Amino acid sequence: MQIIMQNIHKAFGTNEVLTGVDFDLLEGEVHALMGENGAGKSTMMNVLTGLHARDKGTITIDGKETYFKNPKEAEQNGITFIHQELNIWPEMTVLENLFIGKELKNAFGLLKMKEMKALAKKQFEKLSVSIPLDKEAESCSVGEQQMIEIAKALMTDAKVIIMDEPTAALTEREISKLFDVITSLKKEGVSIVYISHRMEEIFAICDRITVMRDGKTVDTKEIPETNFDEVVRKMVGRELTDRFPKRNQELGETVLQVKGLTKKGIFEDVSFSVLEGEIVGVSGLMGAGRTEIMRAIFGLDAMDSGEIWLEGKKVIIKSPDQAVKLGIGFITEDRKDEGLILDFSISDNMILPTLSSFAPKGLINDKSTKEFVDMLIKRLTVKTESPDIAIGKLSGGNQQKVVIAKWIGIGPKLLILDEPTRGVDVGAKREIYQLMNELTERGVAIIMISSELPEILGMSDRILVVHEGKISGVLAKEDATQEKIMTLATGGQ
Amino acid sequence: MNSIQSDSKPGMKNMMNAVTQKLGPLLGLIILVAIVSILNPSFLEPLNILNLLRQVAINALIAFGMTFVILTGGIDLSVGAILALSSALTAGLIVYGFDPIVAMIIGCILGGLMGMVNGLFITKGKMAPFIATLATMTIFRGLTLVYTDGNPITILGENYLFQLFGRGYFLGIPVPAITMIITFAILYIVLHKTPFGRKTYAIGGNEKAAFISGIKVQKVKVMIYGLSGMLAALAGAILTSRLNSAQPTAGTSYELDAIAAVVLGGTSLSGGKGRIFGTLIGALIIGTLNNGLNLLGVSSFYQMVVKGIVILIAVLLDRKK
Amino acid sequence: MNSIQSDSKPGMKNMMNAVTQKLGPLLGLIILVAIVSILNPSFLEPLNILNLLRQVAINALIAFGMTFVILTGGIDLSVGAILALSSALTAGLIVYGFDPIVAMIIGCILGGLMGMVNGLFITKGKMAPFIATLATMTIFRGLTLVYTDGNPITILGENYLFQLFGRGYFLGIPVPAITMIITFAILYIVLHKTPFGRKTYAIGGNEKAAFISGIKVQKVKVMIYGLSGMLAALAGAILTSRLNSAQPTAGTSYELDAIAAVVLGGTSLSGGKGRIFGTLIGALIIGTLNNGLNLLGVSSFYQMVVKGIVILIAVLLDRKK
Amino acid sequence: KPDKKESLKDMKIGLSVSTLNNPFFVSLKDGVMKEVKALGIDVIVVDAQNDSAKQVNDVEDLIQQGVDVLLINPTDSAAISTAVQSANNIGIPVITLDRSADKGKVEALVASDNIKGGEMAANYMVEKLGEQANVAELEGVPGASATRERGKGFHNIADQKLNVIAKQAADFDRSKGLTVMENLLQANPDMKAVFVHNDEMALGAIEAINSSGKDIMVIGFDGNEDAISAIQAGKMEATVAQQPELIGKLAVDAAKDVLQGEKVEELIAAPLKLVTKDK
Ligand SMILES: Nc1ncnc2c1ncn2[C@@H]1O[C@H](COP(=O)(O)OP(=O)(O)OP(=O)(O)O)[C@@H](O)[C@H]1O
Ligand SMILES: Nc1ncnc2c1ncn2[C@@H]1O[C@H](COP(=O)(O)OP(=O)(O)OP(=O)(O)O)[C@@H](O)[C@H]1O
Ligand SMILES: O[C@@H]1[C@H](O)[C@H](O)CO[C@H]1O
Ligand SMILES: [Mg+2]
Ligand SMILES: [Mg+2]
Repeated sequence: MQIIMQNIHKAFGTNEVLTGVDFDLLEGEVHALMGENGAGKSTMMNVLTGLHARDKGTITIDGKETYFKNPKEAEQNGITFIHQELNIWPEMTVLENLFIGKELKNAFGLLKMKEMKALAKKQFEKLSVSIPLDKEAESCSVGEQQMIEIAKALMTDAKVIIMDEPTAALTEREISKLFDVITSLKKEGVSIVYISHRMEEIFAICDRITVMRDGKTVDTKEIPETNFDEVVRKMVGRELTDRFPKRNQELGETVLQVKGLTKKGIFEDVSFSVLEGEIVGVSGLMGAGRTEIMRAIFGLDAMDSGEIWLEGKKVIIKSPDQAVKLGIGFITEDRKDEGLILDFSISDNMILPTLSSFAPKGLINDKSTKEFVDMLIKRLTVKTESPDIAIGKLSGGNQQKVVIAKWIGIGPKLLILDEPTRGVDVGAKREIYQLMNELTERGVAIIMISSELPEILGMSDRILVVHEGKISGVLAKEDATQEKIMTLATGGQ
Repeated sequence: MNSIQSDSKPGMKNMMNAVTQKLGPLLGLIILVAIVSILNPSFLEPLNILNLLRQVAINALIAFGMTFVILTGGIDLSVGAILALSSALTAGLIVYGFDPIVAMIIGCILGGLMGMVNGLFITKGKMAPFIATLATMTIFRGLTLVYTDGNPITILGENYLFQLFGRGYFLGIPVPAITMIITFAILYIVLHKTPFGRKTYAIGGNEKAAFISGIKVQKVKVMIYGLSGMLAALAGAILTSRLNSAQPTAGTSYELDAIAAVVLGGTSLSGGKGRIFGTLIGALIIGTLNNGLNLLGVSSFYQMVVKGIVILIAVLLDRKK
Repeated sequence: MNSIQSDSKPGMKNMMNAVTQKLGPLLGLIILVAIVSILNPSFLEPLNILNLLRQVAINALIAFGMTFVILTGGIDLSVGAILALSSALTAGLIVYGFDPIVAMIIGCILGGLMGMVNGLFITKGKMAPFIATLATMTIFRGLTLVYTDGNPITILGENYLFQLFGRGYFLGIPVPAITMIITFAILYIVLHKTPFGRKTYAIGGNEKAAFISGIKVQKVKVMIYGLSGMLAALAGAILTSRLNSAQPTAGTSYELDAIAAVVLGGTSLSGGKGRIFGTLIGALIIGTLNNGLNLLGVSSFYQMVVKGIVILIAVLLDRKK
Repeated sequence: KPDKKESLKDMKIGLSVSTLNNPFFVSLKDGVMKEVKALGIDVIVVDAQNDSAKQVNDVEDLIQQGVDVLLINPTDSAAISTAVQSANNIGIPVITLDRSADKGKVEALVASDNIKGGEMAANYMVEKLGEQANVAELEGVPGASATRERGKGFHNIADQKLNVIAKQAADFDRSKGLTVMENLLQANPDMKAVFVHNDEMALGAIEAINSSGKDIMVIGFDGNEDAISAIQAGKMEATVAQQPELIGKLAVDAAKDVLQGEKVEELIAAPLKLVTKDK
């Protein structure tokens, strides 16, 4: 199948998101679509598949102008979209999820369970996925859920598959499995639109690349004819120097020390410490238990045993408000679900953990609030016209900066960052790294969970590797390599 | 990788959960029946059980429709008013000279249409189900009163089939109970064995994703509210036959009993999770309470207190499992 | 990047939205008042306006509490029953010999405690607010009937202050209206100017995020349900004084009127979005409807239909803006 | 304060009814309407839908419209007092129908004697079944004055001469009458008769008794059309018939007299009569 999209325009109300995008897809190619957060990549694909109607422009499929009315119609015509946000029903089984909206039924209108099971099994085998079909989707890890989505898409006999950040939640292993699948799909003549913020992947798997900026196409090139720096320059519109900014490392006293943290079946005997000004990276496979450990430290989940020491004093943290009082901040991995109140303004989100300090006499002081918020917006270079704009309107990277700002506001001793750059574009990523560095220079201790090995290697002073809920190794910055981390993460084979 | 290892345990846990989810309400019912029959053995007499089934039928039918609605994450406060309006219209048709059975069928269709009106406000009008059906509840009730001028409609004649429908027996079983069981069987299949049922769950679980997955969310919702209205009208037909008249105030606050039955049956008010079998059990629990407390001579004031407490306990236990 | 470009215009749109959000319900009220007073000029007579304010006070007070509850994404169906129970207990204390004002204060505290019981079931018991308060509604109503034995409690004596509270005038304004306005002023400040108010919105906007930000979600919720209960009891005290008796069936279905007022005022049932000023307007709209339709001699049956339609239209317009 | 009205043409009556969801009150209203039409008087009707608080508001709204006289059918005798007092304050005369007002000045109460009606039912049972027969009672809306008074009258006699083995509330509602009766039958197989506080409930109870195949004497209250035909068909034993239309008519007549400055009786009783198959 061959698709040509020309001069596509799309506005949401007065917000002009696409202002003349050109994009074309050849049969059997893997075409990367890159651009900063909010550049309009997802919107472009939503226009193609009929979720949004275009305002202007033409779409030609195999030489014929074609406009789909809804995603279902697109799918029936061989175009499948694996969305950036997972479309998973947590309470349904894996099998039910696989067939939602396209169940097989017999002449009486009843479900054909056997056939559906057999089909699902076959598909899972192809992907070498081994999730039981009657498992509830909510007890699957994010990575498993992503694989379910991919399997679902592959079952439609698609001729075009759009993958919107498919690897954001996948481990290296799962990613390499996905790449195998992509390669074999390509051989069958299937075309793939591949949207990702991970540069390595683009160069590893794609044939061509289109870069978008501010709702326009900047350039389309064959992959061998371009390089990392050029792509970044085109995306950001300016030169971006080193990817991981340098920092003067100066470590101080121990801020956090945990001993023997245990929660049955999730993690066991976890002990480590973090120093003033130190960034401790936490690596591991999907579902290794990294998030769970941090949630327990922050008082979000109960644990069975273990001690937490903060600045040499033993503390008991039973709920987040206690953690906040002790000067701990937690930037969760799911920004929209746990980090932000999307309808709230930037300002209201930022002051949330420090509310009472703005109301010494009971009433919130608008002036001091404004000063505080303006200061944070400036310091974190949040791109917004006004602090009173609803945060849901900002791009992903800017949203993430507001989450960080919120925690900087409490004057933290310890910041826990769980996948701080997930789904964030290169430009914003670098600014977040810069910010982490500034914080450590002021003596803040940082724990950073990340599934991106380059990030772990580039940013951490020390690296903890978690395997099945246990710390399987600690690596100093100097000794760490991708291979060593992967070995520890998979249990040391 | 990891998935393989972590399976064995969650698998077991899942199964246990599934068992308690399925059996939790049933267990509650059994305990309740045991208590009542120890205190008053006449509860278990076949005649009383049949009695109870007949009494339960009306609430159960409404609650079946409510189950679909709640599974989509909605709520339908208008069922009691739809029951009354469709019942009044049915009776009006009978008085006008229609064959009672034909009138009943028309009544059910009208009930279905009223439900679809709800569905349209909720989907096309993007209104919260609570407020849309609160408004139509008031409107339908008002229309009933306007139509009947506040008086019951009587003189429904002596049509045998019509009288059978609410009062009769078939093979010794009250006809309303049979209607309830047949309806249950059909809806069980619809909910658990057809794409329509899957879509119902999918909408409740994640509406946006359902839409993106090509489910015609609006159409399905309108049909579900229509189903709810139609079942309320069916319940109304039973009531009309039983009372041999259409009462303008019939069905007042039936929506609350139906919702209670659904929730007692383990269906979550936030949608996407639950089973219609549970609703049947939930309706039986409420019926047993009403019937049992009466048999035990508990004053109606204390009955309210006991019913409230039972709902609290049942839901709390359900949370803990 | 993108945000800068797109801001200027949405900024305007935001402002427009904010204006219609603030003025939408008010506009609705003005139109309604205009229509009614054209049809019957006596509506605008000062005496009738004062009359209307007094009539609105009870619903408005309950609706203020309901606003907080709904802003957190919850609902409180038990307010009518709390009103009745606290009113009965207050009357009981007066009959027992307590000073009526002291009894009233105790009644409000008891109402607050009943509300906190709701809050505990919802937070500690992890129950859906709808079902928890549905159960306590039944329980509180049952307890009222048990306590009063179904009879109104009368002979509340001739305490001047107590009688003033529901029936009196202060500077020519009915005391219930004054109570309503003072309460409104206090709650307005609490909701819009204090951390507590911000937390209320935050919980409704995203409960998980609020919790992770260190807000004591459970504590805030329990306080909010307590507030709702206390305001219901305060409304109950006014009613007790107005009716010079505690009626066991008082407050039946008041929860629905209160919810309607909140929604008419533009507060979203899904929480996090809305304003207490809107609720005041919403209560006035309902009050104007009740009073106006009476003045226009519309029969009570048609009144129900009209009220339902007005709610539908108002909410639909609100959606479209 | 309204002036004394010579001509009926300028007279405006306000009628506040407790509820129009019950045929009894609909007849009562109809009685009022017929009489005002005959006399050429203007009338405004409001319906409190059984809510005492709404009724107080309704009465205020009537006063606002400048009615010359108020006919009030209270939802509750205690709760209506303040409304009566506010009418008194402005000088608008009040007449209550069917139920009394505890406080305030009322020109007249037009009603049946509910206590006496309860007694009539009990006496009839004693007469038919002999002393100490097992009987049950289906009560109306808890707390309503009709419930209280009918119960009181019934027990005045029954507590001595009958054996009341069960009582339950069925809220004056036909469908509740049906289910509550079913349960009472199950719990009390040896019941001989039941006194039901109104005909609506009695008609529900009859359906329950019919399907149980038992033979139980049902005595209702009100004298509804449906009930009378049930009695004629032999499905129901008797009813204590009230005359709601007459109550309405008598109230209008009294109102007219009051406005024309004539004296009226404080208690105007609408006669009750026991209706059975024979009479
Ligand atoms: N349904 C919508 N209504 C209003 N605005 C929208 C809608 N969908 C997207 N937008 C806006 O359109 C812009 C482009 O969004 P889009 O999701 O296409 O970006 P993207 O390039 O996919 O970014 P990311 O890398 O963060 O996924 C953003 O400013 C976003 O806020
Ligand atoms: N809601 C849940 N229900 C059941 N099991 C869960 C749930 N959440 C997490 N788990 C399980 O707990 C374990 C640890 O998960 P956790 O999210 O802490 O892993 P992680 O290392 O942070 O990985 P990720 O990269 O996915 O965040 C996994 O086995 C996961 O499947
Ligand atoms: O007298 C009336 C009727 O009996 C009616 O059925 C119920 O309310 C009473 O007050
Ligand atoms: Mg995107
Ligand atoms: Mg994690």
